[in-house]
Amino acid sequence: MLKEITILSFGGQGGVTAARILALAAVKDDKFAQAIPQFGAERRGSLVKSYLRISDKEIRRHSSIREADVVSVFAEKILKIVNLEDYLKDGGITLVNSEIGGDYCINASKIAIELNLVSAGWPIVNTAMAGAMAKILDISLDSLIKAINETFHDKLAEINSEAAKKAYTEVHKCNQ
Amino acid sequence: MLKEITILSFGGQGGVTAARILALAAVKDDKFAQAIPQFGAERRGSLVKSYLRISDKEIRRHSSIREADVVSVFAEKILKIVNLEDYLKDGGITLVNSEIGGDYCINASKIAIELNLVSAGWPIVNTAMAGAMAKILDISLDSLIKAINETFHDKLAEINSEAAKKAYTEVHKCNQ
Amino acid sequence: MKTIMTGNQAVAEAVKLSRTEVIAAYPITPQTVIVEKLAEMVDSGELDAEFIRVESEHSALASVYGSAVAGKRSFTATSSHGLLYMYEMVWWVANARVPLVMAVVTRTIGPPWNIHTDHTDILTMRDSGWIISMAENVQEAFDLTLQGFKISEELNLPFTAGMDAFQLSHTSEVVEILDQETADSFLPERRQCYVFGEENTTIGSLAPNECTAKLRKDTFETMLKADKTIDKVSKEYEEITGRNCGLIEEYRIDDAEYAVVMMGAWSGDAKDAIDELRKEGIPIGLLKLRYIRPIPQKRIEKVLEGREILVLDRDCSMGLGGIIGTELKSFMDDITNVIAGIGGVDVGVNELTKLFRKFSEDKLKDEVIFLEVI
Amino acid sequence: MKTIMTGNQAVAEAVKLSRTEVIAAYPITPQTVIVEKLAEMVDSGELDAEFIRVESEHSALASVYGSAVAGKRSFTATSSHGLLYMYEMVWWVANARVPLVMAVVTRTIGPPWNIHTDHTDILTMRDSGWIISMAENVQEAFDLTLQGFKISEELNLPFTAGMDAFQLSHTSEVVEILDQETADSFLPERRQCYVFGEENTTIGSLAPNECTAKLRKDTFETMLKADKTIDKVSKEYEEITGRNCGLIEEYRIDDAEYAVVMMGAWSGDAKDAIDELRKEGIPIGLLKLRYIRPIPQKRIEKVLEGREILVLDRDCSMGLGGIIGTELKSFMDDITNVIAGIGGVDVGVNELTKLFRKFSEDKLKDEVIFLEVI
Amino acid sequence: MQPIDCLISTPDKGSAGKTGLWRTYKPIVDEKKCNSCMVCWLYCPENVITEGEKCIEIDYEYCKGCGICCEVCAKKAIKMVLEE
Amino acid sequence: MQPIDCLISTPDKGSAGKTGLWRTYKPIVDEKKCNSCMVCWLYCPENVITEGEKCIEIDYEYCKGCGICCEVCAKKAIKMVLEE
Amino acid sequence: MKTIVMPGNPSCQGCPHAIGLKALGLALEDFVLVIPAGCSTIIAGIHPKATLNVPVLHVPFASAPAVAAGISAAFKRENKKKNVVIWMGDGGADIGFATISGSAVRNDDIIVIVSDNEAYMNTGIQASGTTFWKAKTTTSPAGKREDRKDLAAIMLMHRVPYVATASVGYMNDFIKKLEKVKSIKGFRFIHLHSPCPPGWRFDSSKTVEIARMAVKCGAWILWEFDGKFNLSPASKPYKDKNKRKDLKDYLKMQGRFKGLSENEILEIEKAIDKQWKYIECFENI
Amino acid sequence: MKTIVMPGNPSCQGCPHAIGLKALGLALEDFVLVIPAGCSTIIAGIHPKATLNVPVLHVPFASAPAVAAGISAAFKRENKKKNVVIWMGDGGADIGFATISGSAVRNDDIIVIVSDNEAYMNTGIQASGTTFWKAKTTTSPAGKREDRKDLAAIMLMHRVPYVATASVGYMNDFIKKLEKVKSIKGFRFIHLHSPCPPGWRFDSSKTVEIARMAVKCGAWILWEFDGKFNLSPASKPYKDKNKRKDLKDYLKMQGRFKGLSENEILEIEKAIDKQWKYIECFENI
Ligand SMILES: Cc1ncc(C[n+]2csc(CCOP(=O)(O)OP(=O)(O)O)c2C)c(N)n1
Ligand SMILES: Cc1ncc(C[n+]2csc(CCOP(=O)(O)OP(=O)(O)O)c2C)c(N)n1
Ligand code: SF4
Ligand code: SF4
Ligand code: SF4
Ligand code: SF4
Repeated sequence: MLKEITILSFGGQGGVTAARILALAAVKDDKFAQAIPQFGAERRGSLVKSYLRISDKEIRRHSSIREADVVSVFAEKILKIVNLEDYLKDGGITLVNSEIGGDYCINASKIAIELNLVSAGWPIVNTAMAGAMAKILDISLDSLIKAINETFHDKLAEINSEAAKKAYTEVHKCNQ
Repeated sequence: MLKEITILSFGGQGGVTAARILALAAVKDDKFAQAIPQFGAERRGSLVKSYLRISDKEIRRHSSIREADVVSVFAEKILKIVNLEDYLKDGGITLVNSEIGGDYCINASKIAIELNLVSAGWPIVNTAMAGAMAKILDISLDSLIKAINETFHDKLAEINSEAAKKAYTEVHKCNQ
Repeated sequence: MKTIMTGNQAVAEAVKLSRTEVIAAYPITPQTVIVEKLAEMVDSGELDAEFIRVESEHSALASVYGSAVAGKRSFTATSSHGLLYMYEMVWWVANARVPLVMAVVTRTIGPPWNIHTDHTDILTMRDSGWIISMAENVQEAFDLTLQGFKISEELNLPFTAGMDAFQLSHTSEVVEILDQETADSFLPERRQCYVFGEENTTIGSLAPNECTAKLRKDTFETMLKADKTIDKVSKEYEEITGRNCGLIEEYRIDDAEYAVVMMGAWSGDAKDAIDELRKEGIPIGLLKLRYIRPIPQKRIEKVLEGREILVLDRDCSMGLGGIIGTELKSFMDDITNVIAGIGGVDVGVNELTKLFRKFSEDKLKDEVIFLEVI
Repeated sequence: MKTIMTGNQAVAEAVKLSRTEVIAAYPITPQTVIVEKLAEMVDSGELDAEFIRVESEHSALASVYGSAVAGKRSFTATSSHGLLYMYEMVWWVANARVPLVMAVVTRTIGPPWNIHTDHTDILTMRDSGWIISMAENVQEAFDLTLQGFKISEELNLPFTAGMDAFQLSHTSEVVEILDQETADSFLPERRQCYVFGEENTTIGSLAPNECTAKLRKDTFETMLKADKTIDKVSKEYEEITGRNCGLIEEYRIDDAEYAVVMMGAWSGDAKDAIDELRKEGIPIGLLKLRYIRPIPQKRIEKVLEGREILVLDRDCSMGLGGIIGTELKSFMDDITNVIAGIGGVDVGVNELTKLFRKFSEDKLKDEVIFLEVI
Repeated sequence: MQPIDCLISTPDKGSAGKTGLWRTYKPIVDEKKCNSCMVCWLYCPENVITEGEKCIEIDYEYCKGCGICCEVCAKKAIKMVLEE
Repeated sequence: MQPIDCLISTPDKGSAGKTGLWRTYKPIVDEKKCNSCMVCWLYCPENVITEGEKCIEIDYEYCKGCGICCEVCAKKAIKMVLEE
Repeated sequence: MKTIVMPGNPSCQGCPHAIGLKALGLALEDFVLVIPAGCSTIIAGIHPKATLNVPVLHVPFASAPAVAAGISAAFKRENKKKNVVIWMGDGGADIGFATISGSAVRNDDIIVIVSDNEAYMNTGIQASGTTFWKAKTTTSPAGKREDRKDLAAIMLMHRVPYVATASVGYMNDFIKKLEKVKSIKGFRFIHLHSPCPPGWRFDSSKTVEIARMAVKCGAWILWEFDGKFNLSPASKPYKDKNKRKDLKDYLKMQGRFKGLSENEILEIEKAIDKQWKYIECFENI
Repeated sequence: MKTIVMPGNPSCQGCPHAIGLKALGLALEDFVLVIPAGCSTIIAGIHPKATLNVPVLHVPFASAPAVAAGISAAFKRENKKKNVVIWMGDGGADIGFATISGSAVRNDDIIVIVSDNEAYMNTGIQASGTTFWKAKTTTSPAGKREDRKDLAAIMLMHRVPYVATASVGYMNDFIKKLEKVKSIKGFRFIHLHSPCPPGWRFDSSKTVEIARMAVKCGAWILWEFDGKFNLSPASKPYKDKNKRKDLKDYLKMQGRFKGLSENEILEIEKAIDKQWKYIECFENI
């Protein structure tokens, strides 16, 4: 079964990395996976879409995802500028970096700031969001941690694993 | 009737200009004409082939002349390095800048030196040779002089006309 | 005025008569004389224009892109390696829909270094949206350059006037030059679809993908309809000069069983060869392409219908065939395609007569044939 | 080793495994990561090679031309404007018969500025004598790059590994990377037909026209026979890896009434679309081109024979048609040619399903169709 | 719209959207400290600072929160506070 | 010959043919004046001067007659005379 | 006075180009802009909106001075007094250096501004000719080994009417230079120092501070040649090496210099001293 | 000592390139030559014969330093000690200036020789950046108006290990410089003055004389920078303007200066004086 996920983030938040880490984790779970960054030419700070596909069969398509099974939103503010339904399949679900809002939510910014995952003023929420998404997408925490450890090194790997773990356990259904 | 003429000269002798002047003169005689320089990439001093076509009909072809009706040789020395027959049609005729040799001959170098048509040590024999060729090719002296006057200016036009005239009258059959 | 002139000189004359305002070019054999001639005209005041002595071909086309986009009639010229060196600008100018004229003197690409004609260089432009013409003789080089400005400005597409190295560029031939008044009556004031510098707008910004697609589609369709514009302009020109410079020329093809298709200077030799063969009673004729873009498919099909076809290419696409041959095959069947004259190898009346005779004897197999020499 | 990797990373890996000795490249989105990755590998000692940080693409290809002609396995990579900027060198390297490998990440040519995929850029190389391949996915980008060195060195022709901007270059996918030992067993020591610097000879001198013609003919014929070399090399590779990377790929075409021909990353979407339509009972299949040069005419003809044919081009030749479409039409009849996805316009499974369905309902007219969006 | 219009863009605010959304920190002006010397105006990369009645004003719809104004202000009249 | 050999040239005299034919003037050495200082050898563009038994020798098969040797010779040992 | 930069454009937070571009509107009156590929391509806005309220022409990477020469020729035909201004990055000056040099030699009537963020930022921080000594970029991951290309000095040797350096940290100086330059005829060149937050890895609020620091530690020298060579007032004090701020402080502020050894810092210091030596020599021109 | 130039090659009579090329063989030991488009393309011989008895690679016009960098990298892989030498014209230095500059910035291990005949001769005497003030060429029929590009000074500002000027009129000086240069590592640049008989319009016997005259009237200055800047002995006397030969004599010898007005000659003189002023300033580096 092919699952298609769209990540909405601001540049610098690490949406692309999150997709990549999750794809790698899925592979470690013996699935096929694909992470596509939708690069606009915008500079840092603007809205970035990243796509993630996970399947038990080879993934052959390379186009962008227009209607996702899951939309993952890396900043609450994004909700103000986009209409999530435009990105979502009927019956698709949303995950938002927030205390409230979305079908699922997780305060990834808080996790990031607590762990001092901040760069140029931005909390880097990618691993926390990845943790939350892994849970929703049935990716094993174990594989996710491995993927994070292959992506980051030393101290950074540790903190990011920490962030992912935290989010993995803390992500919850939202009742808006 | 199409007449095809090949001029063999050393770079700097003015073979290309001679062909052009003759073509212009032929046009003034109400004929069609074409002058093609066969530029090799050689620098000054090496053998240059120039082609001249004269006809009473439009000349459409643009290839080089392989077997000419007339071969005009600008320096006697050229005879040492080429076999004129390679350039000549059966029954074609030759004109050589020399006292002897060729079907026709003219001492164009002498004329040039006499008139001080010398550049960087070389006698510039183009107009003298043009004069001789005009005679052979049935181009009117009048048109030739006009053509020379359109090609050169002032004093230079005068001397070159002089050279042409001289050669026009002096060119003669050779008895080798 | 009837005189003799080389192709390079004739092109320079046409540029002058077009009241070109900005010229930028970089020398390369065999195009150099065009540049020199124009530099001289500007220097002497014979031509009231700016001459920009650039340091490369990329800059040559870039400079006239600048002057043309800012509203001035502009011209450049190049050849072979020069064309390849400005290749990025070739695409840019077409995509920007800026009218201007460039002469391309066709020359072989190295290595080995070789300054003689073949058509592979100019054909590298064929996808890009340039109008591409190719002269048979000096007169056509003159005529096409002059018409080029009008066609380019009506279509908002850049225009190339192609001619063979040496065979035209350096060959002095009889040519009839317009006087300035006649030229003026033919060529109106410059127009173009937008002019840079007049408004506070930005030209060429990053745009959504659909914008690019829309623009390309428009160019594609403009090119498809460009035959009409060329018909119109060449008719206007014919009215003034009596000379037709339309998309194609037919030579003794009406009753021909065998048809040869080719372009450029050697078409003249082909005509002589055809006359030879006609004398022998062989029913052969020529379809000369004066334009490669637009390529008037319908018209070509109509002319060639029911005849045996030989396309003679002085160019090649490695591993596929002659470029013109391939393009014609894409809309017609049973074409024999011969590649010859590559690297400037001399192909004259004799060789063509031989080749055409073989063709008329059905001795050329229906395939691509690459000849080192004929 | 199975992992995930972007196309750019995979190419860099292949270059490393090929024991490339000299790399020169200039950054351009979307190729940049290849350059960065290789710079990093060289800097860290992971790859024992020289990295030349050139100041332009013309110099990038010039530098690897220098190192390759002097006997070293060499690599560069570029895209779009970069490819156009090095265009002179593209021809030079092919005419010089120097084996080397270049990755081309296909990207739209401006203006407007646009960094997304279409295939017009890489197709500007098609006449020049380069072997041109085009990957469908990251795995193929890896496989083709690695095989490229072997093919190039056997044929003495430069090799391009093409892949779509972003869709492959930046997409992380599952890919199987060879270990060094296996790579070594596949790829022998470099060989080439001449090496510069060993003898007191001069390479590329001005030569008589016939020399150029002879050389071009040889390249033409080498390209015509190149399919055999690619067959051989891809078979050797298959024996080691189990993966076939031959000239073409057939997908559900055996019993297809309708056949689609295309190349590049969207072929994957086409496969999914075909599966959809097959479910509906529509007998449709795909012929994917992995190579554009050489183009295996006979094989394509054989596969497509008797089927309705749609060639889908992500590129165009202005005023003529899709480039692949035109080439196929030159040796086959009754082809419908659709141009789409220009400027990176997103074309996915849905759009292709729609288009293919229309095709199978015979609702596409037998002409060239230029679609802004599907 | 003519296809050619795709080549032409017109000056307008928000070519990158509402860039105020990019902010992590928000510049807050202290009217008491600001003497309208306009140094911040000179250096603000986004050009969102204008001379106001009492002191400078910031267009928060587009201010990206870079913090340069805060850094260049000799009077320390601008503070960067975390966005909600 | 392989086609590829067309790309490769081998050093040899007379790549432009017998360039002695280009001469209008011919350099003639005066053995009495020449002291074999070899300055002419240094500057001869054609590289046709060698050290001979008594004085320098010129390879007339290729000497183009440029006259540089004559000009650079401090001893005025070389004269340029018009070719036959 | 016109600030040509529209709010809400795609530049990064704290972008030096955006600061520098503002100076153009403030100093020049009637002008058009030519922009080759680079961050500024994007900063200039995404269709259909434009960022800059002047005529702007996007052009290929290496082509800007040649295109500008053409525009300038076109304006000359109409006696238009508009200044043709190029705004390019240091990358554009690498690939396009023949074009710049050719234009300088022709003495084209244009203004060339190289806004130098010391790397190719638009493609993601690759080393350029002007990349600072030892700076880490993606193509110099262990730090740049080569010398820093002194663009302005090289242009000075082209003997054009005007060459200057400037800095986004000294807007008034930059504006003054632009004001002077606008009425000079011929080829005018300004090398603008433009610290880039993501590229140099510092916080977006520090752009101006870092630019000033570069001047204060002598790493960036402000000068002007308008027939006569002069150190600009802001740089004058630092001719005296003792007055310069500690180079280390400048380096420490930037991620790209992380992990420099003492030795490497010393090497940089020497390179800077050498640069000053050249300046001294220019003062005699 | 090896003279690499074979008799009977296609150079013009009195060709300066042919003289200059001889020096290479006499001074260098193990080397290869890279030649971009120009007269030397032809001088190097027409297939199947070659003029130069070393490995020679013909390359596109603008590409030489980049190709040489690649060759040098290849040699480095094998620890070959061969020098990679570029022999190019001033035209190659125009179109290829970005390539030269880029190579200098990388400090590629190559020797670049620009044999400057002050115009594009191979295509028939068009003006180049280095064309002498007021010289008539086919693209400057009324005499060149622009300044003469001082290539060597510009390369000096690239701060490479070695920059020098030389002249075919001073073969021993040129050979000495080459001998020094061959064991230096990195980017080395020699700007060689090469008077061309047909291009400058003088008799083929005068090549050397005119080259010397250029030095003696101060129009061409011989110098060397190998870490330290030095006037070469042959040019030293002419620092003193009074010692210089009359510029007019130099100009009069050449057809390209025919018809110069007194005023124009004065302008040239000023330009030469200015050039010397720069030299003085370099002496302080
Ligand atoms: C011919 C060509 N090569 C490469 C590129 C890709 N490219 C676009 S911008 C850029 C770097 C720009 O760097 P710089 O000029 O320093 O400007 P910045 O982005 O740093 O402001 C590059 C390499 C291109 N557009 N064209
Ligand atoms: C890209 C390109 N543009 C133009 C040419 C044509 N071309 C060949 S040599 C030459 C001039 C060479 O001048 P220079 O480098 O000064 O050498 P010289 O001939 O004077 O020795 C030119 C313009 C070319 N070969 N390639
Ligand atoms: S934070 Fe930045 S963008 Fe906002 S007002 Fe201050 S300087 Fe301008
Ligand atoms: S005349 Fe010229 S070519 Fe002959 S020997 Fe003297 S210098 Fe050499
Ligand atoms: S990368 Fe640097 S120069 Fe480029 S837009 Fe961002 S801040 Fe500006
Ligand atoms: S034109 Fe000048 S440089 Fe060129 S080959 Fe002749 S003499 Fe030598």
